[in-house]
Amino acid sequence: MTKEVFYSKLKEVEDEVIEMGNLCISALHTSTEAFLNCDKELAEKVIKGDDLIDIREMEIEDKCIKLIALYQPVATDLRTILTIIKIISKLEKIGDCACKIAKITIKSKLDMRRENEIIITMVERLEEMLKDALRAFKNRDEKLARDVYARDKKINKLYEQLYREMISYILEDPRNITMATETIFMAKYLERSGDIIASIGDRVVFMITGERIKEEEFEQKYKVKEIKYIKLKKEY
Amino acid sequence: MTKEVFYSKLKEVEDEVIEMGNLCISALHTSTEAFLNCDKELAEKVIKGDDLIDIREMEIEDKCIKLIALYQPVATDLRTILTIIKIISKLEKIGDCACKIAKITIKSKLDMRRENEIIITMVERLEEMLKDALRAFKNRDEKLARDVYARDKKINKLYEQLYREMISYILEDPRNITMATETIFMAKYLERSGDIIASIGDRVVFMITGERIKEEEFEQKYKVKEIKYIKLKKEY
Amino acid sequence: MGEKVKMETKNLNLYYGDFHALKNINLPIYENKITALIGPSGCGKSSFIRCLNRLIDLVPNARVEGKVLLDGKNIYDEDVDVVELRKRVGMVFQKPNPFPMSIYDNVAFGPRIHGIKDKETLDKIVEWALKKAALWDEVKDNLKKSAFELSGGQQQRLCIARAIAVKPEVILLDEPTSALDPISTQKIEDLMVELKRDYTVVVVTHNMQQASRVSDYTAFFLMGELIEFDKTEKIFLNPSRKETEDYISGRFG
Amino acid sequence: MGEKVKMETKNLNLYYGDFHALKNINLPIYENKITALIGPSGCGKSSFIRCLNRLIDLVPNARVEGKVLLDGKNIYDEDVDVVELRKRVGMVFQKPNPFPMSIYDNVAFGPRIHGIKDKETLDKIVEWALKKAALWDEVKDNLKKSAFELSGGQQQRLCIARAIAVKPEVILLDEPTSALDPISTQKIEDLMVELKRDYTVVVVTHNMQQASRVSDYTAFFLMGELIEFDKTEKIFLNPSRKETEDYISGRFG
Repeated sequence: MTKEVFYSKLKEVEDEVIEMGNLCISALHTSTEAFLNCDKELAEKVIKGDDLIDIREMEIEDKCIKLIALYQPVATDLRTILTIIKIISKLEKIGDCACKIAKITIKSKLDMRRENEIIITMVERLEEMLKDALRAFKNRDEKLARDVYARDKKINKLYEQLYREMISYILEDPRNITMATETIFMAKYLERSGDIIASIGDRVVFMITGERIKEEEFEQKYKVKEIKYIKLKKEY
Repeated sequence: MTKEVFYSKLKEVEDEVIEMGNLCISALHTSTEAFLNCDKELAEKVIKGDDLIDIREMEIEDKCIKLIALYQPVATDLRTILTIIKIISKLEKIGDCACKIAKITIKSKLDMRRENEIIITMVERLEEMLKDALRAFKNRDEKLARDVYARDKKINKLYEQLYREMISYILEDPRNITMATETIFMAKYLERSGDIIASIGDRVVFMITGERIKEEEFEQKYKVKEIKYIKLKKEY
Repeated sequence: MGEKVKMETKNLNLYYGDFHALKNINLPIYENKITALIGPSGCGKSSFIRCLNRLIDLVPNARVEGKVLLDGKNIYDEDVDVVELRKRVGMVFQKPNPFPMSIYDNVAFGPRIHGIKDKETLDKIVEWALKKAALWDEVKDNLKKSAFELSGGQQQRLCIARAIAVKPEVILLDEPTSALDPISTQKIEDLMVELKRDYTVVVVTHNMQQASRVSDYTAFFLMGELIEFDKTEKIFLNPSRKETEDYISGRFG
Repeated sequence: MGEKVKMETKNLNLYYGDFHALKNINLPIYENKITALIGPSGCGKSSFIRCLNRLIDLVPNARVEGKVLLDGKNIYDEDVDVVELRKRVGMVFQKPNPFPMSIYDNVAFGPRIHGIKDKETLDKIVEWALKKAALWDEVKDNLKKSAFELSGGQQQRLCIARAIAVKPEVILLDEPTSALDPISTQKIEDLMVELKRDYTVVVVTHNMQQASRVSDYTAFFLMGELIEFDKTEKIFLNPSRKETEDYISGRFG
């Protein structure tokens, strides 16, 4: 029963994480829409919404800390809660990205942009990725979580493609500078969102197995155990 | 004695956090130096060093999880460990910023840049900020932590100043595009580092008092308790 | 803390002869909540709980000053019927103490004392109490068996059944699990959480995890003083007093 | 796990008459480490610890099969002197059980049995053992006082002093703190951590937090079987077996 209380509270928190994740999907989508349509009003909504995402993070985190302090979970239960704390801070950062995109829209002097296929593809893929990350978390689906992690590479590719396209616009006509740099900045935040979503995948794997994808990659790269910490140039 | 064992392990972890923080200071410094001098070799070192920062984060986090699972701390002890988990993930992100700056240097086709006072000022202030954040953490200095949090505004100002300067360079002579966009990108990562360091200050306050600066700000802004979660435009 | 106060002590002082065992305790006990009393040995928490149903009266040389209100009425007033009081405020002790009689008779004991003779009514009460105490399924076919044949954990649940058979309003538990293994302990903890739906529960515990897991409010006693009283989550996350922090963090001694 | 093995059971089986109480246990016990044995009541952990110094021989109908190696030598071999064995592998029980004699005589008891008569030597041993057991400062002025005048926690430390007075190599502790309050418990836990510098320690405990706090290795028993044995941090962070995870997470019962 006390254990049931714990699990029902944990379930509640998990549901709130999914909900927060959905707010982030919505924020990415809306901020991109606002950007492409130069819709400052819509962009303002994203910024208002971001405060709510931030508050959500604090609320969920407080609940997690309470669960640890009051029920002292171990093993998978503890990993789950620590994973949640990490995931919500990542979600909050996705919210920040959306917010920064919205700010670009608001500051911009442009009142229309040409349709941009790459941006649309990026944001669609990101929405899918984040939905899958949340699904992997909810269903403890290790395979899906690993898949989410792997998909980030495609987002990076899209960003590079977009970057080259924008530079070519500038070379074509310097009057494109504002449009191009804004688009690059905006896409940079999408690219960063991809990194963050990938790292959610990594975390979900950790929650399920106790091992991290990142760690595996490092081990392949370095045989971690043997590394001596080299100091960077300047000593402090 | 078992409590002493716990505290000595916690102390060890705290020392490792400081050490990891110093690696980040060094990474910011070195990546900026490499950028300004177009020194690709030095930039490569930053990227190699970043893997080590990432590994450090995982190692420290593992130790924190062990401390929670084995010693089931509550109250301040628990908050301290959870704060450490948060701080190291922030430090890791500062490492990422340095790394991204290094990548700009490596990809760049430029082999010299003109001296840039704003960049130098930014990185010096960031180094100070991060040192103070670590000191506040180590000495449980709430006042200093709040001060670190507040100083981020100045970094943001510097970034805006730089941005305007770069845009004026481009307008002056379109051949400055590469230099200017690279510099803006680079400075963007410095600006982001400032955000991250500020949030370390926020965390240290939370560790000491159990209250967050961010929360206070939200409460002033909204009277949190009364907020109803408005949904963003698109429903999922 | 907008809960309804079921009991409340007002400037409660307890003396054992010259020894000042409880110093000016002001503590509300909220209805349908679990209040945990924690603190090191000798801090006064066991003495305190014994003031709540005047069991302390049985201790030679004990002298109580101040008030203990139950639904606003001071239980130390002269017109209070102590037998009736102990029916309303029942108690379960550290070591299971079943009477040397059958399971059935243990549970029926209280109701009989309070005048219930009818076999059918008693049967119903016994079944109801054993069900509430989550013991019914394990003993329903052996109600005539001696209580001593039960395991320690079962005996403790029997004592809880016996306590609730008289339909008390408040149940006091004095370290109810300290003599039990973890599985029995968990059953008793589950039971406490279940019981608070109908009763107000006060539990003295040495086990900090138990306090954090089951209780809604926690009172920390030290050297006869109430150092801190607050919602359990506040106590375990961010206590106001350094002494509390030291105790719950295991930095005492 | 590159530690030195001090004791090791090989295909250890224990029967009480027809009842198969321990099933093919293969468990290493590492030198200068604390090994915690955990599991629900009746899982066999207390029986197991009693096989390690052949206390189990005293149980009627108990039959041991397999080997228990101490420094590689099977303690169930016919040429083993059981008195000598129990000197090397000492035991401390759940309830403090001091002998009805003075503090001094309690500690000197073992050395005297093993033939030490010289007063000065005995004095030294008593002081040394009481210091090791972190009791010296509290009793040094009252060594002639009856052991029963000590508090429960002090009695338990006295029992530990008595156990180490004969300079054993391995100390077995069977739920040494389950009868003690948190402060005494912490003293005993501190003592265990201190003792492993010189001794190999095996502790049976019901208290999962105790196992996680003090031990280096943890063995989880269930229904007479050794379900999982590993470093304590592995057991509490990422156990391999679902049964272990369920037990340490409190999802049993």
